Amino acid sequence: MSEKRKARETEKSSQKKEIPGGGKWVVLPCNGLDKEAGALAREMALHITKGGGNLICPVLYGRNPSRYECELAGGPLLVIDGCKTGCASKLARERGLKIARRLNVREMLKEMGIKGGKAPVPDPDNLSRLISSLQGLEREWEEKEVEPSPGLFTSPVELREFMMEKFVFKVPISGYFFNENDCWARVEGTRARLGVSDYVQQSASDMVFFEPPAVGTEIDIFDEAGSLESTKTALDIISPVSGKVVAINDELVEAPELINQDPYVRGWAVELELADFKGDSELLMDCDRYFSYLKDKVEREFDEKYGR
Amino acid sequence: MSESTFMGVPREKIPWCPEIDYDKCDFCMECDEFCPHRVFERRDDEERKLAVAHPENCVVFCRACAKTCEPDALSFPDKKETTALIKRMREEAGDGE
Amino acid sequence: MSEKKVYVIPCSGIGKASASAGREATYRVVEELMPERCETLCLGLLTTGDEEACGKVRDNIVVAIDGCAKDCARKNVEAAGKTPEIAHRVQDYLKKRKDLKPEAVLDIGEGGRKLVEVMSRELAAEIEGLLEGGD
Amino acid sequence: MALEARPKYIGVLSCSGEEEPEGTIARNAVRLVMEKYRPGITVSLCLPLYLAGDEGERKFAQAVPVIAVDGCEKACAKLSTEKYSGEVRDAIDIRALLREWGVEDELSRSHPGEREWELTERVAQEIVKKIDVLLESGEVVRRDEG
Repeated sequence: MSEKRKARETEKSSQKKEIPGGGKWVVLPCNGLDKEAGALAREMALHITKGGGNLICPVLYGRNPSRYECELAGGPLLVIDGCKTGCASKLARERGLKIARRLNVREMLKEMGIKGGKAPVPDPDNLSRLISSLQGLEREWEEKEVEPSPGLFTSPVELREFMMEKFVFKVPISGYFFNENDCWARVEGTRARLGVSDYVQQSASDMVFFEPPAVGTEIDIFDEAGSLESTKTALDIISPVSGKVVAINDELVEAPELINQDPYVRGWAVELELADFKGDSELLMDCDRYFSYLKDKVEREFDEKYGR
Repeated sequence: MSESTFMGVPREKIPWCPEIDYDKCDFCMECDEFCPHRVFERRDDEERKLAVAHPENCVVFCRACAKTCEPDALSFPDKKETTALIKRMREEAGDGE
Repeated sequence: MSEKKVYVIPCSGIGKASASAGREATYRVVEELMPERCETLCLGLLTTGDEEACGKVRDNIVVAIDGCAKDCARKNVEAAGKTPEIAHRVQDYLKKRKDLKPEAVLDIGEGGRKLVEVMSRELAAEIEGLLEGGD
Repeated sequence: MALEARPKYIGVLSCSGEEEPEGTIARNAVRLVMEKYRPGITVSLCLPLYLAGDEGERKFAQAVPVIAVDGCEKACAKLSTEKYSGEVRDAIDIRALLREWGVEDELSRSHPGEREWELTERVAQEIVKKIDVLLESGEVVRRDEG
């Protein structure tokens, strides 16, 4: 084999292993042909991938998912939606992709006090303002690899239950705090894991999607910490505590039914580094209080259901 | 326990429910179809074909219906202010018990 | 090719629309798409431990279709001494087509019927694949 | 606990009956009773869940009177209740009922039509009769009376 050819071969194989632009964002944008916000999403995607990374065409990916297998493995996924419809997010979710970061142009514009136009034509001023707001995004994913708390949340959780009709409702005995939106925080040290209660699991029925928040997001008490969709309904996980998202339950993204099978332990959704648990806890119920609160609530619901 | 309370505060004292911006709403009814708590009501015979008829049914801090709204016509009160308000009312009532 | 039968067994899912969809997809496969190879069997017979029924699932190919994560169909087949060759939940199909939610137990509605169509086709293709590749 | 004193519910358990048209009638009749004719007092039980689920289904079946609705003489609903929970309070065998009613039509298990639904309604009324016996005797009380 000639030296030249050998060199070419090595070059080829290293190219094969190293995804072009590997390590940078893989960007899946809105296809940008509906409104201005969409067109801006497309332009932003082009801008972000200019220096490396990969661009996924939503239309082609929709038709032929295997086309982008290689690119998608090459870095964290950034989804850019144009508007509320969130086609790009939905596409990612339908294909079971893990979204590392999400931008919504409509919302970004709204924060800047700009109303996007109807025509799918990007206004250059709007584009440059959006782009300058992206500073830091380049490095962001590198800082994202936060480990879920080692050693925490490993002790077994004891539950107690009450029965209504044939339905058994379970609540932990201790260590959990609830809000009246039936979401829990399991608090250990400065960390908390969040999830939804057994009651939510039973009334919403079988979970089919979990859409997590991005790692790094600052969440205030009662903010949304991800959302769920079941065979019956869609709901937000309303955080009982404030803090910064340090980990999400990847297993739950793959298998949202874990919430049905084990809502208090394996069905956790998000882990936070707590910001002010002392303050938050004033507004929360401990396990005992939630147990009696839930019992009352379930009894009322059954009464209503049968018109009494 | 009174008929309906949220965090120990009578539900009707908490101003939490969606507000419809009728300049934007296109009456697609997605929100009404979505909401299991019957907050909205359809008014087929009126010009404004959708109304927030039962604000007290709305789950405090839930904003899920807004996600279904393509024209972005639904808005909610400020969450921080609502939390502060609830806190204040609880204190006034002696920790809401 | 073996002469084994394929038993497609849905959960009985009395209380869930997704279970109704699983059952309807089963009927579509065993009665219309692959009637010469496939049959169904009452899951209840496995729960009671009926010898004849348990023997049938042990000696043949089994596809379990569950309407929720409680996996009654799969677990009852396993209790009869057989690991199903194929086991799916209706939710696995729904995850990919979330606009096709079955509506109610007695009438799964338009979306539910579309889901049944998608499920039964994919299932039939999967069974074909298994029969061709298997022996 | 909610289940002390006299029970407030009646468990109705249909056979799973996927193989037979009478099984489809059994499932649908139970559903009609639960949704339409005796809501609030009727709780449907899930047969394979006796084996596959945690204790919820079995415990409940022990705490309330159970009416087994079977499609055929194999009586899976009745037998499985006896195996996992205890005696059934009453039982229906739809195939025997249909014989009694002189029904000889070819029925569909997968596409219930007018005839199947008419028979389903009649079976539902049979279940209702058995529920009402339990209510009238005071063995079961409605929640608002208890």
